[in-house]
Amino acid sequence: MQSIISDYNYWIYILLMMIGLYAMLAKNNLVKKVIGMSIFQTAIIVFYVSIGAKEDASIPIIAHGPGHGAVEAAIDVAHYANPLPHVLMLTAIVVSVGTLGVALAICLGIHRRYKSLEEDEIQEQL
Amino acid sequence: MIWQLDLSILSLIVVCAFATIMVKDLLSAAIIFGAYSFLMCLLWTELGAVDVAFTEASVGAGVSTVLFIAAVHQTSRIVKPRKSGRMLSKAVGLVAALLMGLVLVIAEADFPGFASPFSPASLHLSPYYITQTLHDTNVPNIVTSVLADYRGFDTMFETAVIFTAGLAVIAILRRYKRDDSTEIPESYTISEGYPDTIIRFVARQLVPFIQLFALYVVAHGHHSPGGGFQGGVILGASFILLAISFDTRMIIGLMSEKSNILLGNIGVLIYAGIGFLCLLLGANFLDYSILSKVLPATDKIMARSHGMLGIEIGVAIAVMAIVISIYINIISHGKYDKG
Amino acid sequence: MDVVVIILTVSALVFFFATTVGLLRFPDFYSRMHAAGKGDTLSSLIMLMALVFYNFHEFNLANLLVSMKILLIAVFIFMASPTATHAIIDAGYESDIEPWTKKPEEES
Amino acid sequence: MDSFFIGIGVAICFLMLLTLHRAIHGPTAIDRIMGVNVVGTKTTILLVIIGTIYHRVDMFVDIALAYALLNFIVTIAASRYFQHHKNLNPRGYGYGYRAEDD
Repeated sequence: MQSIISDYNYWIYILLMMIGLYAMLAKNNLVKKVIGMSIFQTAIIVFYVSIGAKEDASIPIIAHGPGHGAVEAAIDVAHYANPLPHVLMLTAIVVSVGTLGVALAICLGIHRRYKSLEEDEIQEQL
Repeated sequence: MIWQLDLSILSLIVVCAFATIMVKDLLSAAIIFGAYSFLMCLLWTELGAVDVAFTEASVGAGVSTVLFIAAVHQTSRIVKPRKSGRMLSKAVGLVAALLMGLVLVIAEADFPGFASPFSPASLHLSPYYITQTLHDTNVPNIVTSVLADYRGFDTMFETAVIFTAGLAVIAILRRYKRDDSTEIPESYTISEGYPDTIIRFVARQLVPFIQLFALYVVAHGHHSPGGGFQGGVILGASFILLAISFDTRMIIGLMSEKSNILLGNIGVLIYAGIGFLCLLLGANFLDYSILSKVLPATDKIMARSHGMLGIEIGVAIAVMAIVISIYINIISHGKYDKG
Repeated sequence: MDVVVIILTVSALVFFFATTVGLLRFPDFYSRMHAAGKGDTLSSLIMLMALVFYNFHEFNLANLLVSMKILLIAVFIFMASPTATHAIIDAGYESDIEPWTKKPEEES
Repeated sequence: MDSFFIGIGVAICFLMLLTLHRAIHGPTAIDRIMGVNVVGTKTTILLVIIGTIYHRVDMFVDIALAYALLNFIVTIAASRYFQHHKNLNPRGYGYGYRAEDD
């Protein structure tokens, strides 16, 4: 029980990845495939952000009083979550909206040409 | 992290993911995917990743869902039922997913303990960032300083990726009047829509405040979550709100195709230009501390902070232009008229 | 002060619960929307008020600023949520959803 | 007081689960939009509560504001869809689909 709770994030990321992969491979509709791709991406992001989490840690913004002055006290590493995965995943999310736009544009182009979004109907016309 | 909330939110996320895959109606799938993104944002806030959560709230929950709805609007909404003979691909998908799950479950035993302060990822590089950020750059938000300063190259090429994505969408979808003969057959009627006074009034009242808030997010990204990407996307979303509640033509009047591409270029060029300015002044590419020579009344530390502000503004302009451009292309099917 | 916060929070939770029950149990789209629109806006406002009060445990400039921001969220929700409700209702009305009426012998 | 807010947060999560039932099972797509709108509003509240638990509310209110904003935009976009397509139940929709229609 303890191990399930402590590693819950990892189990969920595996589950989400399986859902995304299944949707990408098995679904017939192209928009469904794109949704599966997005779920796959978010699963990876869950994994990275979970790695960066620390127990009893605050958000990675150094606490400072009102005004823009410097902090007096020494900074304890254990008090702040690991910022590095956050940076990587921030860029990943922004790139994912780019890929999403391109994927949907390709879907629209296919629909314009073949009048369908279903994979088997497109293959019949090819 | 708060483990009670962690468990509840993750369970909700799994329910949402299953529902998104299972539901037959594409519009409903897009909407439930929006809820999935909302919950994802909540999860990241709860894990302490506020900047990621902000990005997800603006990019994932907002713009992605709107793009999905626009795409469904332009194509068909139904998922055709399976004829026979799809069993093979279903079985392949299931087997592949299970295999990958098996591999990952086996690998999971070797993962570092969840939320352990001593996991390898938190031991080597990140303590330097956490302890030295304030000393080096005078920026309390560690994520902003790592994003824009320590890892500036990464972010610059990422902005270039966004710009390229916008260009790709234009290249795929844009149609000019000449080859307009292929009309989409509609399985059901599309009316022109009609003006809705209440929505228009509220949108007109809200949009200036939204844009002001977006500028605040860009400028205040050093001290609170936020920054160029988030502010740019919110700025784009305000235009998308106008396009939804009024008319797409009006937005095209405000932000034409040419000005969108121009703004995207300008954004990327501001970023690269600051880098080259550093190069000209005799330092490395994107080494902002040298900028104290040209900026008045700044020492080397504050110059890094101001340099970050400059590139955040560039990123915001580029992202805003590209988001608007992608939206207009998808909603009007590349014809730049109705929608 | 804590008592006020707890009373407000719990009452907001009660309203949330009423919203959810209404959303689940009402028979047709219009009555569900009625529960969702009103209950959701009201309970959100009450909850935000509670958080504003909780935030004021000591009076200084930073706390005042944060409380103003939370109030800004409240104002935003107060404007946006009824508009969203209106838009959804309008969409439902345009697509000709029949209002539910009591038809005991036909509906079984 | 922190544990009190954690309890409130878990309770809101539970209510969100019930709301998601409407969003997932809802007979029409508009019911789903409604459910997702309610989920979005609850999430805004939950964000501020999480900020309170972390004792850093000033960092979280911006996210909550952006969140309420995007929720509004998504809802408006989804409901404007129905003003262009005045067809609630397209062919092949939902559970009650019959194969001979196509």
